Amino acid sequence: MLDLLQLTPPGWGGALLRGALLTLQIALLSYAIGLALGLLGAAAKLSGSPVLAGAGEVYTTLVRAVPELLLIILLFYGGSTMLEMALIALGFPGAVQVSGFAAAIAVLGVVQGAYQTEVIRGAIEAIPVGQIEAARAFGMSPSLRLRRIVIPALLPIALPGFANLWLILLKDTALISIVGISELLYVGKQAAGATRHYFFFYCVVGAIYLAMTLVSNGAFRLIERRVRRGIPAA
Amino acid sequence: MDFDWLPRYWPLLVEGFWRTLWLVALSGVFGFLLAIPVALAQVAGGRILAGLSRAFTTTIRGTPLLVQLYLVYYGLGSLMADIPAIRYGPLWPYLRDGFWYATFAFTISVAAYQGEIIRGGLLAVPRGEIEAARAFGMRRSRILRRIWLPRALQVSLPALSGEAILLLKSTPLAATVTVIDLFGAANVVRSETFLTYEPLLFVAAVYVLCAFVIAVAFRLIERRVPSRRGL
Amino acid sequence: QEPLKVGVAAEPYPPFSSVDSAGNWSGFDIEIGQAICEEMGRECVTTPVAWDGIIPALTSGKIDMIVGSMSITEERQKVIDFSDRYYYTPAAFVAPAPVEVDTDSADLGGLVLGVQSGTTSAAYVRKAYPDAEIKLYNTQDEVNADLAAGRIDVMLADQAAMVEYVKTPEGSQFEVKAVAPEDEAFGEGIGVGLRKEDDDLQADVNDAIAALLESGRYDEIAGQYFEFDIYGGRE
Amino acid sequence: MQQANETETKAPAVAVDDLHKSFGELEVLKGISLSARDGDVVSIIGASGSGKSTFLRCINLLEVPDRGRIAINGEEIRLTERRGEPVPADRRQVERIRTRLAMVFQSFNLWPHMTVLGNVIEAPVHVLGVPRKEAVEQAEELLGRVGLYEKRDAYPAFLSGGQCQRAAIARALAVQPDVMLFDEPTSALDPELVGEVLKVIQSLAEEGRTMILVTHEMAFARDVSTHVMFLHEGLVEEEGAPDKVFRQTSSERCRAFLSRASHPQ
Amino acid sequence: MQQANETETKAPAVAVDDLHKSFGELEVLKGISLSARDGDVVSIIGASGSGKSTFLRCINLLEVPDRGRIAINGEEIRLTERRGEPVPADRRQVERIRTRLAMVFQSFNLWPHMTVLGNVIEAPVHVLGVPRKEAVEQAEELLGRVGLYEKRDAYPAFLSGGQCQRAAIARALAVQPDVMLFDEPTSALDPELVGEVLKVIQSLAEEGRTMILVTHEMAFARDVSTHVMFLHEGLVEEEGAPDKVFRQTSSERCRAFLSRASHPQ
Ligand SMILES: Nc1ncnc2c1ncn2[C@@H]1O[C@H](COP(=O)(O)OP(=O)(O)OP(=O)(O)O)[C@@H](O)[C@H]1O
Ligand SMILES: Nc1ncnc2c1ncn2[C@@H]1O[C@H](COP(=O)(O)OP(=O)(O)OP(=O)(O)O)[C@@H](O)[C@H]1O
Ligand SMILES: [Mg+2]
Ligand SMILES: [Mg+2]
Repeated sequence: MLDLLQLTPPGWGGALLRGALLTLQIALLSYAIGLALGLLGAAAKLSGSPVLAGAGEVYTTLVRAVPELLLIILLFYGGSTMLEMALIALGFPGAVQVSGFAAAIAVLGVVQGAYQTEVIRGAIEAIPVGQIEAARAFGMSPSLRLRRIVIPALLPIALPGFANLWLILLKDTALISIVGISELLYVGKQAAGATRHYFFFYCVVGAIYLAMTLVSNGAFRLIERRVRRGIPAA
Repeated sequence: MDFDWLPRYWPLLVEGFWRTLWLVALSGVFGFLLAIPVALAQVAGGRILAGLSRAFTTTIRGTPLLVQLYLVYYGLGSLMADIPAIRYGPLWPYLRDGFWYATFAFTISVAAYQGEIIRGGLLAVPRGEIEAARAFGMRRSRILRRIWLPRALQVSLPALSGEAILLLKSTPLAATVTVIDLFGAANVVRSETFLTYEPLLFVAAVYVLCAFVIAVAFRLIERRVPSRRGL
Repeated sequence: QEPLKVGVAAEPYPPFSSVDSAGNWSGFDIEIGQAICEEMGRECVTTPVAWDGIIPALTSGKIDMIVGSMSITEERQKVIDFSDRYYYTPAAFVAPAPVEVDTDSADLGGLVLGVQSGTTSAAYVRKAYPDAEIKLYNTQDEVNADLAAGRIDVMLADQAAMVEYVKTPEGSQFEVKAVAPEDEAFGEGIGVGLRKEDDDLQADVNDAIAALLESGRYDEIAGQYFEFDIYGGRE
Repeated sequence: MQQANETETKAPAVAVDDLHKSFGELEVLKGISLSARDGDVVSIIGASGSGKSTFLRCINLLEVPDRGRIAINGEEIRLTERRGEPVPADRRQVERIRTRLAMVFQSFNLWPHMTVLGNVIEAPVHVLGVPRKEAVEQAEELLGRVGLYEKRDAYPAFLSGGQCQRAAIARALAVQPDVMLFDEPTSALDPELVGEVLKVIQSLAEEGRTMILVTHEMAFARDVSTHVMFLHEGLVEEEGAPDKVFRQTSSERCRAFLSRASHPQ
Repeated sequence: MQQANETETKAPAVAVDDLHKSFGELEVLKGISLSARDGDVVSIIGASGSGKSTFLRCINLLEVPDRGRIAINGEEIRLTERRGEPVPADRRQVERIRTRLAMVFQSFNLWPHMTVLGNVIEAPVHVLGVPRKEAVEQAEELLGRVGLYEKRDAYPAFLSGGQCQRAAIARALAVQPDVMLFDEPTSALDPELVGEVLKVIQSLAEEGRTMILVTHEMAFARDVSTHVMFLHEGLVEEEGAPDKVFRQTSSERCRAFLSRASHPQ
């Protein structure tokens, strides 16, 4: 059975590894987008301005609630049509293609951002308000405050949430197979379907995900240890 | 936009909706109840308990829910079918039903993800507050119930609301084990009518409503304790 | 001219389509698709698309035709056009040898029936057996697995695939109990899916299918995969 | 109380013997002993960082001492070692003993998810099993005494520093402990309130309760205590009746410390 | 500074006029004015909850006053209203002005993710742009002055109360502000250290810096200040030179407050 995993065809090892790599790429890119959006979202929600907070609320509720699959289909299929129509209306005829890769990253990133917003907001609210007041009292600007005080202080609280979201994202990349991207689970399903060894390939795919998880867990533990260095355990 | 199919498929959609609700409610509640000991074991348990709990959360969070469902249903479930005592026993009508396998898999998954968040919340409670409870001679279980856990949950609530919505949205995976939830019902509509967007938009609307209810419920719990905040 | 993008379901469906680890597609659908293209004198690339998104992929122009064992049904025709059929198989009920299947009662005699979701078989049983307990699966292999595990009592699937299945070691304990009657749910057979506005292409594809049948190329290809006449209904 | 029958003389309320405690390399307590009987008020004074809080926290085992004995009402707290760390041998014993102690923390440590009233009734209701209604009545009476009745439904985050400290004092008084441990209970209070707290402490002492308090206000220590202890670098440099310590100490260091104390006056 | 050329007399370092502030129903400040020139040391005394911290926090806009004017070195902080809430009109202006102020908080508010040294150099390096090396040198010198040099690499969670307070003082001194706001800067300090802080404050006043400090230690207020202000229920009940307030006040309430203050001695 193991020769099914040979790196060169007819073995599926190489295809699976390529799939895993693609999964990692997409996950990393959308995670970065998500983090940035999450910070912005949390800042908007906590800004005190009802307009910004309302926008943040709509963003988190709507985007978290709508199934990613629908978003991807809408953006990938509907989005390109609309873009095309818009361009034609503006006098730029010619086909526009939304690349599946870009659509996938955009959608996953935007969705991530919504979840990150709530994780970050929760963590910021858990920071004792005095620490932030102290920063303000020294004349720190909001961006400096964010960089030097808020982010370091929210990390210990937010890290488990960040780790969860990362792991969920890693596996959510599977959703984008609908736009024809051969990520890991997609390749695994193909291998299973083609060879009829469903069980075997599902276990292999599970093991690859687990391996990626173990590595990221290790990284997250290291970061956690570092950001908690000033905090005694309860 | 064409919604002519709606009356025809209404019963199927309603049935799917209830199944989604039950899945979310059962696995949400039991998963949460399991998540607490999972988190505690890592924060306050001995080495062995902490290690076990960590292995549990890593494995569950580290493998796709789809794969877990598949292994539980087609692996474990099929094994049981090979044992005549079970196959022809009184419990078989339940054991052959994918719903319970799905509930089981979702519960475990919730326990792992929420456990991780609660772990973070427990660690975020300032030590002094727990010391004050200790100084009054509170039992460990009581400190946990009255001080530590309420504070940890307070910190974790926004992240937990996200997990609850994620749970809601992961129920379609139950289709893997023949459970047709709301999304599955919409997929039936999709495959029978070949409408691409409308059924999805319909479920999306329902999901938005549910997510809104969840978000509001969490907000209300959060607001029970006023806090001063800044940025 | 731009090469045509021929869409196939990304989920393998042997023997109609399957993929090897290098990403090369093969199978009856694939070969027919290539043959049609050759016949039309056009260059083609096989483009796998998730079954879920295959129709929007066609309508939004990501692919130009679907050669993916797609049944010609009224519902689909509201959205896309089809060529003439290029094969036709009825659906068949399969159950363990001792099980009696009463295909005439609305609840199937209390049997639990399994079927792959999104297929014409699924549409048919939901209509024909409104009172029966029906379980929907993502793939046919899962239906097979659950039939073996005893969690369903009977399944309905494409006859062509089922005839092959009961010959395999795993399928040996089952037998084909009955063939489903003709029904509009099954449509008029399997055709090539095309955009509504591509009328010229539709005509070319129809000509190509006719030419393949005429020249015997069709039977050559079908012979590699099936022992019976997959085109069906030929005198 | 039981021990009273067994021994001729009643055991001291708090007896600490040769307490040692280090944090890593830093040896904070280098052998401290203390004995306080019912009704005693022991003040601990000393420079910042000399180990006063650590000593107080050792008495109710919030810090587990590396070496030494602690007995409350004659009952010795059993300690043991696990993986090189000192730990209490019997958690239940520690919990039981702590119900007879109460502590006011230097940083208050109020529970932010409860109102002031909630903070005060928490231990009576959930540790001692006092009926809620009774606990609330008693708590309101206490809050009135520290001038915080109006703020009973406020959450700690919205209180001033002195109000937090008074809430913490009320919380400690509410459990009617045999022994009270006060860590700078008047640091955030204005002079009027300091006088009030002084009165409370004196009335508690008259009821026979034992008090151990850390303070930087020498006048307060002199007025309130029956015994004063001057800590210096983890050792007891001087101790005795307030008069002795404040007027006729033989310790050079103690004299220097006290002379600075009276300098601004 | 620029304004100095424009007007004949130099503008006061801090000028507060008719400050009002409410929290919900509770009116905490009911119209408070204050004017302090370079080198002035203004002590604010008053009962717990009388609004001292709130007043101090209003000066650097941590609380935005509902009504009233605040000017630092003659530059008035522009306030406006948004949705019924008072807010600063120009965030940049507030930030710029804050760089010339420094504050020691009643609850210290050290940043727990930085060491003591990190806390002290944070603002100089990241707000004022002092080169890191220079900032460290200066910080170490300051930490030495408050007796915390040894603890420079410790995290705040592992410090004693007094050590935290000294770290907070050093952190405020490090930005070399024109105006210092001290909220009970000596509450957790032993008498020796109180004397040290007093010396520091006096030397800063001699350098021409302005200090506004809230304190409960009357002796400290008397010794250190050029001006004393007694707050009572959100109003200035009495103010003036220390001698006047402490010896010959005409206010009944002030006299009562001060008499309690000296009671324990
Ligand atoms: N954020 C807030 N929300 C509501 N009420 C507040 C808030 N901050 C302070 N208060 C209330 O305002 C009043 C004045 O508080 P402030 O902190 O100014 O008192 P203070 O004079 O500094 O007292 P102390 O000497 O105890 O520190 C108090 O009654 C307090 O409860
Ligand atoms: N958890 C800890 N880890 C490491 N060092 C600590 C810890 N707690 C206290 N220390 C150190 O132990 C010494 C004594 O601290 P302690 O809190 O007992 O002082 P203190 O006498 O109460 O001082 P203060 O009057 O300033 O409150 C200090 O140098 C402090 O830095
Ligand atoms: Mg202390
Ligand atoms: Mg104050």
